Amino acid sequence: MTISSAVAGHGQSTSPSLRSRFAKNFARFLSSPLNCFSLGLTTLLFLLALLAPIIAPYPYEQINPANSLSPPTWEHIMGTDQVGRDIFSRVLYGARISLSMAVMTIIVGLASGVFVGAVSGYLGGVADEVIMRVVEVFMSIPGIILALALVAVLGPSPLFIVLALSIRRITQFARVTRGAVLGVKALDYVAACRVIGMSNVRILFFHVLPNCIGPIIVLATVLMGNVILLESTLSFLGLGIQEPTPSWGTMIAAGNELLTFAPWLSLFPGGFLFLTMLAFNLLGDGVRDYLDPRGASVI
Amino acid sequence: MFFKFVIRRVLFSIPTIVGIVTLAFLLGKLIPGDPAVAALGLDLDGASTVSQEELERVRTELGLDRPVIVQYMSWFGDALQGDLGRSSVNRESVTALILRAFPNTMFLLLTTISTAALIGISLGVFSALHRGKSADLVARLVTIVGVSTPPFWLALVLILVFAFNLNLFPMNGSVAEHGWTALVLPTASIALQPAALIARMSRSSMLEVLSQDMIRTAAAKGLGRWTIILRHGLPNALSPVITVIGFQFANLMGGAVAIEVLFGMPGLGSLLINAIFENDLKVIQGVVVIVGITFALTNLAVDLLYSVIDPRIKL
Amino acid sequence: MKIRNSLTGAYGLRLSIHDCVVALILAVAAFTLVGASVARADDVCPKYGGTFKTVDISYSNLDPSQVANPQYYMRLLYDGLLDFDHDLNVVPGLALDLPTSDGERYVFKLRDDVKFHDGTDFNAEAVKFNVERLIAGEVRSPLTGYWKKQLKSVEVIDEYTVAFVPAGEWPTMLWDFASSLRFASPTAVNELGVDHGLKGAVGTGPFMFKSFEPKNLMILERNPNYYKAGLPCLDGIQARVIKSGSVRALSLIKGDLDMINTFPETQFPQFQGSGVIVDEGKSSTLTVLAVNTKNSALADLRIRQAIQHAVDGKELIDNVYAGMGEEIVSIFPSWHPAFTVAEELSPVRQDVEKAKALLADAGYGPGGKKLTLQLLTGSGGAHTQRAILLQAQLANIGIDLKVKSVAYSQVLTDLQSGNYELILWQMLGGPAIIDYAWNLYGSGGPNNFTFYNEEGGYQNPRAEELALEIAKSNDPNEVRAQITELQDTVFNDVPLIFLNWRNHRTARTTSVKDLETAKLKGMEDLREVWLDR
Amino acid sequence: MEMNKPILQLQGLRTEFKTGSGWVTAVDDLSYSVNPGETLGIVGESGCGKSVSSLCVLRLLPEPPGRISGGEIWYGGEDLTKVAETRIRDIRGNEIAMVFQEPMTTLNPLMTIGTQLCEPIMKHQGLSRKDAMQRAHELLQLVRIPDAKHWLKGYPHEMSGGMRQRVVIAMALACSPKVLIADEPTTALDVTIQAQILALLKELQDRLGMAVIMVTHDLGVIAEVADRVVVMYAGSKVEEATVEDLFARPRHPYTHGLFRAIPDIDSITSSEGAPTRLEEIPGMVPALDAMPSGCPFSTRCPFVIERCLAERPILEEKAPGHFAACFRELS
Repeated sequence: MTISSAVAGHGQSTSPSLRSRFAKNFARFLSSPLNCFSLGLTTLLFLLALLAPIIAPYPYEQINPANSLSPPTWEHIMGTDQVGRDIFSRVLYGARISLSMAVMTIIVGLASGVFVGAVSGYLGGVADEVIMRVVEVFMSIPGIILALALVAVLGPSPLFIVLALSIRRITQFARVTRGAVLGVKALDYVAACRVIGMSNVRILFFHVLPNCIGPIIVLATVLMGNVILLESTLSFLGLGIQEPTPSWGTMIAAGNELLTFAPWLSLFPGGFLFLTMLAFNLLGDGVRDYLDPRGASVI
Repeated sequence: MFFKFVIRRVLFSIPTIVGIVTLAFLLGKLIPGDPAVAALGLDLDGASTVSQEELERVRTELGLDRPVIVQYMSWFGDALQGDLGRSSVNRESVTALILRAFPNTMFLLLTTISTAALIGISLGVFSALHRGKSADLVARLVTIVGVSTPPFWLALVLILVFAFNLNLFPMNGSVAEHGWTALVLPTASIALQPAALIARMSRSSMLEVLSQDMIRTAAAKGLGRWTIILRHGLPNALSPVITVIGFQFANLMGGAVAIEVLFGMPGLGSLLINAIFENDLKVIQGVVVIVGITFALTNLAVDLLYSVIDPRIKL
Repeated sequence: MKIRNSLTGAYGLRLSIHDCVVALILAVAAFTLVGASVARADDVCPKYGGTFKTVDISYSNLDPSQVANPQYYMRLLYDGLLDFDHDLNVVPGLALDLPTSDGERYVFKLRDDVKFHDGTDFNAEAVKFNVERLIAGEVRSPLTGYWKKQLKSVEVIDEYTVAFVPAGEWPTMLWDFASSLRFASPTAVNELGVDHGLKGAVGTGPFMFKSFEPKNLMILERNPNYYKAGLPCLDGIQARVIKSGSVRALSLIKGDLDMINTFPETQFPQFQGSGVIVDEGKSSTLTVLAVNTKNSALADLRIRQAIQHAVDGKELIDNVYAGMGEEIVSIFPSWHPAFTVAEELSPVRQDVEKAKALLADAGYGPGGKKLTLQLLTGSGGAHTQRAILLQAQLANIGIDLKVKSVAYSQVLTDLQSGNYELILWQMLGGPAIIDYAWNLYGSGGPNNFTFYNEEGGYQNPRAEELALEIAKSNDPNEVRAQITELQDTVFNDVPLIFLNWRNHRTARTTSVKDLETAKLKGMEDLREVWLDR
Repeated sequence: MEMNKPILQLQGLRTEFKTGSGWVTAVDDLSYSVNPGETLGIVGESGCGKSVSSLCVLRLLPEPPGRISGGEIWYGGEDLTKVAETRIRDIRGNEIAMVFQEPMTTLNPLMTIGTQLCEPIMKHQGLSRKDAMQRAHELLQLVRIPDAKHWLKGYPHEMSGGMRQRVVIAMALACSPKVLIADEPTTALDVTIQAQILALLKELQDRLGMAVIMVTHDLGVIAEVADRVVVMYAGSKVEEATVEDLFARPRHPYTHGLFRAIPDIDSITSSEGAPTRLEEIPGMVPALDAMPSGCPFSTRCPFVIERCLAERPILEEKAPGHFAACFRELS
C-alpha cells in the first residue's frame, strides 16, 4: 500500500518525457562528486573485468608450485595461492565472473519480472491475484535459502547459479513493476489511449511501461551489489562457482585456512568484493535519489 | 474492527503457506542422486558395500516407490501435523532437528535486527537532523561502507582480531555454551548491512516527515525540539522503516547461513548446509518450509504492526 | 580349513592355536594381577581429570551400527569383542581372547565383569541382540549388507560364551570384529528405539554419553566402571564440529581445543612457534585417480599408462601435503607387513616423453585428436589443489582435464555407481592385506570401482588370479611372491593412476600427554591420554 | 475598532532563502503592525512572501534553507527575532498561535484529536492530562464540533476537512492567544465550509478579543473578515489600507488587477476556488533571483512608464491611512 501509492506519485512526477529528462539531466546526476566517483569506480571495475585477459599478468589457471604462497611482490602484486597461481590475475578474472553473473541475473530477473509484474498490474483481477500469491510465496523464502536449495538441487554450474539467483529477482522486479504500472494505469493519458481505441498490448508496452522505468532502473542498480554478494556467499559456502574457475567467494574461503599465515589470500578478493559492492551501492543510492527520491523501490 | 483485520490478514497468508509447502515438495522431486543411497550413510572413505536389496528396502521405507501425487498428499498431510519426516542421514526427526536449530537462528536474527534497528534508526534520525552538514555526510558514508562489507569476510576479520588476537569473545560455539558473548561477533558481522539500510530509510523518511505541515503545527504549539522529533516525527516516519526492517529480517538469513557455519552456531543455516552436502532431502525441505513460514509470518506481523501504529490502515 | 587358515594368519601376530592358549594363560594371569590391584587402579594414569576438547567431523549418529571416521568416537562409547593395539594388531577386547574355531564356528569367551553404562550386564545375549539387530536392518546401517553376507547365525552357548557361524570364507574376520562390531545395551536400545545414538547411546566403553547434538557438539564423560581398571585418565571429552579451517587452527593455538586431527597440511606454518605439537602418522591414505576402464578412451592401456607417466605424485606431496607423504613404491603402505618395494618403479614414475609417445601411439596428441577427460573431485582445500596440479601435469602431455568439484560424498556416490571418467580418490585401508589387493583389483572387490577384471572393463586374468590367491592366504610371507607379481601387474595395467600416500597427522597442545598419532586416520586411542595442566 | 498600541509589529523584515545560485530575498523590508482585537488581512499571490513573513513571527521558517536577515518583530517589548529559543517556545501556541492552510496534513495522523489538543494545554498551562482533556472537550464544543466527547478519541482521518480545520482552530485557541495568525485557513475547503469557518473565526475573535492576521490570496475572504489590508507582491508590501478604502479605491496597479480578476460575486460562491481569478493579470511573478531592477511589478503592469523600469518606487501615503508603492496615481 505504501509502496504502490509512492510509486503512483512517482509516475505522475515523471510523466511522458522521462527519457529526454534523463538525458538532459545526466549532467546534473554527475554534478554530485559521489555519483561521479561511483560511476567511475563501476566503469573501472567493468573495464578491469572486460580487459582481464589483457591486464592480467598471468593466465588465471597457471600454476607455479615452486612459488606457492608467495606474499605480495613486484612479480605477484597480490601474492600467490597454495599452488602458486597469481592472486591478482585471479581477482581480475573473478571480477569477470562476478560481474557477468550479476548482470545476467539482473537481466533474467528484470526481463521476466517486468513482464510478469506489468501483466499482473495491468490486467488486475484474478490473474493479478494469482500471480501476486505466487510472488509472495517466493518472497517469503530468503534469497539465500532459495538459492542454496536450488543450487543443491540443480548443481553448481554457472547457468544454474544464475537461475537460482534470478528467481527472487523476478519476484522483486515483478512487485515493483506492478506497483508502478498500477500508478501509471490510473493516469488520465492512459484512459485517453483507451478512448482512441488502442490495444491493451500497445498501451501497456508503449505507453505505460516506459513511464514505469524509473523505479525499475533504481531496483536494477540497487540489486547489482546484492546479487554479487549472494553469488560470492554461495561460492564461499562451496556451492557456487567451482574451482579452478576463479570466484571471489571461493578465494576467500580458500584463504580462510591460512588466515594468519597468508592473509593476502582472502584480503585481496575480499577487498575487491567490498569495492564492487561499494561502487554499486553508491551508484544505486545516487540513481535512487535521482529517479526515485521517495524510495518506492526499496525492497 | 482490528480483530477482523487480523483474521482477514491471517487468512490471507494461508495460500502463501500452502505455496511454500508445495514448493518444498517440488524441490525434493528435483534433487539429483538417490536419496536411498544417501539414507544408508556411506562411509566417508567409501569403504562400504550396500546391496541392491538394502536399497530397495530403504526406498520402500522412504515411500519413494509410490506415485508422485500420493507422495505429495502424504507430505502435505504430514507437514500439517508438524511431521516433516526423518533425516535420511541419521534418522532423527526433522521437526526435532529444526526445533533445536530454530531458537539459535531466531536468537541471532532477533538480536541482530534489534541492534540494527536501534543503530539504524538513531543514525538515520541523527543524519536527518543534520541534513547537508558534514555529520550527515559522515553518517551516510558509514552506512554505505556498512552496506558494502561482505558479512562473511567481516566475520573472518572479527574472528582474527577480537577472538584470536584480543581474546575478547569466543570464536566458536553457541549461546548455550558461552552465553551472550557468543552472539557478539556473529551479530556484529551481519548487523552492519541491515543497520545501514535502516539508517538510510530512517533518514529519508524522517526528512520527509520533518518537512510536513504537522511538524510545523507541532512547533507552532510551542513543543520542544525533542518532543516534536520523538512524538510527532519518528512515529510518522516509522512505517517505511518497519517495511525495511521486515525485509531485512528475512534478508538477514542470507548472512546468517555463512555466519552460522563460520562461527559453528547450530542454527538453521548450519543445518541446511550440512543437509545439502549430505543430500539430506527431508532436512532441506524442512528448512525451506520452516524458514518460508517464519518469514511469511514475519510479513504478517509487520502488516499487523502497521495497523497498530497507524490508525488509518484498515483492511 | 579356510577358517583356520585365516585365523592363524592374523595380522602380523601370526598366532597358532598354541600361541592362543599361551596368550590366554598370560591374559588370565595378567587379569588376575590387574584384578588384584583394582584398589590401586589410580596409578594407571600419571594424572586424572580434565576435559579433552577436540573436533569432530560431522558425526550424525552415535549408534554402534554407524561407521564413520574418525573411528575413535565410536571406540570411546563402545567396545568390540576384539580391539586393536597401537600397531593395529588385533587383541582381545570384551572377549577374553581371540576366538577359537571348531571348523564351523568361531567361539568367543566373554569377560564376565563388564557392565553397560546403564548398569545392565554385558553377556552373550547382549552380543546376540546387537548382531541380530544389525543383520535384520532394524537400524539403517551401511554394515548390514556386509554382515548379512558374511554371517549365517550367532548362537549363545552360555552366559559368557557366544559362537558365530560364518556363511563362507571370511578372511578379514578378525579385522571386521575389531573394527565394526560394537555393542550397545539391549535395554537402552529397546527403550530409545530409533533415537538410540541420538538421545542416548549406551555402551561399555571408556566414556559415557552425556549430550549430543549431531553436527555440532558431543559431550562424553568418564565411565568410572570401565573394564580396563584405572582407565580412562580423562574426566570427559568434548568434540565439536568446526567447519572453518582457520577457526580450527586458531582455536588450537589459543588453547580452546586440545587436539585436532583434520586440517590441511598447508596450515603447518601457522603452528610454528605457537607451542602446538604437530605429529605425523604413517602413510595412511592411498591417493589415486580411479579410472573408469569401461570408458572407451580409458579402456586403452596406452592412455592409462600415458596418464600414469604424466603425473608426478611427488609434486603433490611437496605442494599440497607440505612434504608429508610418501611416493608409491608398493601397493601397500610402508608400515604394513605385506609392504614390498617393487623391483621396477618406472611404470609409476613421471616420464613426460614416454607419456607423449604412448599418447601419440594411441592416436592422440600433436597431429592427432585432442584428449579431453573429466576429473571428478571433492571441493575445497587439498581436493582442489591436487586437482589443479594434476590438471597442469596432464596439460603437459596435451590432455585437457576438465575438473568438476562436488561435495566429497557426491564423489563417493559417483565412484560407486561407476558414473565417471576419472575420480580423485583417497582410499583408507585397514591392516588387512585384502584391503590393498582383492578389494581394489579383484572382480567384485568391494572397493573396485574401476571395473578392472569385471565385465565390460579392462581385464587381466592373471591379476584376478593373484588377487584371489592373496585373499585366501592373508599371510604376507606365505604369498610374498604373489604380492610382488600382483604389484607389478597392476603397476602396468594402471586400473588406478597411483599418485602417492598421504600421511595422517594430528596437532595438539603441549598439555596433552601420551597421545600417539595412529597409523590410520582417526584411530587414535584416547583411553590412556591425560592432560597435564 | 479601538486603535491601541499595536500588539505585534514587524519592522523592515527581510528573509532570504539559499538556492543553488546563492541567497535570494523572499521578503524584502516588510513592515506592518496589528492592534489588539483587530484583523489584519495580508493578500497576495502564492510565492509573494505572505506566508513566509507570517512564519517568521513565530520563527517557524525552516532554517536552512531560509533565514531572517534583517528587521525586527516586536511583540510586547520583545524582538521575537532575537529572543531565546525557550522564550519563543513559550510564546508559540500560547500567546501567538497559528492556523495553517491544509487541514488534511496539519494534524498528526497517528494521534487522537484529544491528545493533540492536550499538548499545548499541558505544555503551557501545566494542566494534568485529565484536566487538559476537559479543556480540550470545551474547545471542541467551542468550535462547534458535534459529539465532542466522541471525537476526543477519534483520529484526524476520520474527520471531514471542515471538521479538521475546526480542530486546528481549536488547537490554536487552546491557550487563548493574544494573536492568531491564520495562514490561508480556508483555501483547501469547500466554499460553503469556508464561510462557516470564517464566521466561526470572526465570532471567536469577538468573544476572545484577540488580534488576527489573516493571510490569504482570496480578496473575498479579506472582504469578509479584515479590518485593514496589506497587499504583497514579490516579497514586498505594495499597498496598505483599510478594507473599505482598498475596495473602494485600490491605488496600486497590482491590487487593481486583483479586483479586475474577480468576475462577479456569483462565481465566487458557485465555483470551487480562487486559483483562476489571478490569471487575467498577464505574465508571471518574476522569480526571486531574477527581480527587475525597478518596480517588481513593472514586467506585468499595464500602466508601466519608463521610470518604473529604472527606479523602485517606495511606499508613500497616497491618502490618509492609505499607502501604495507606485509612481502613478490610479483613479
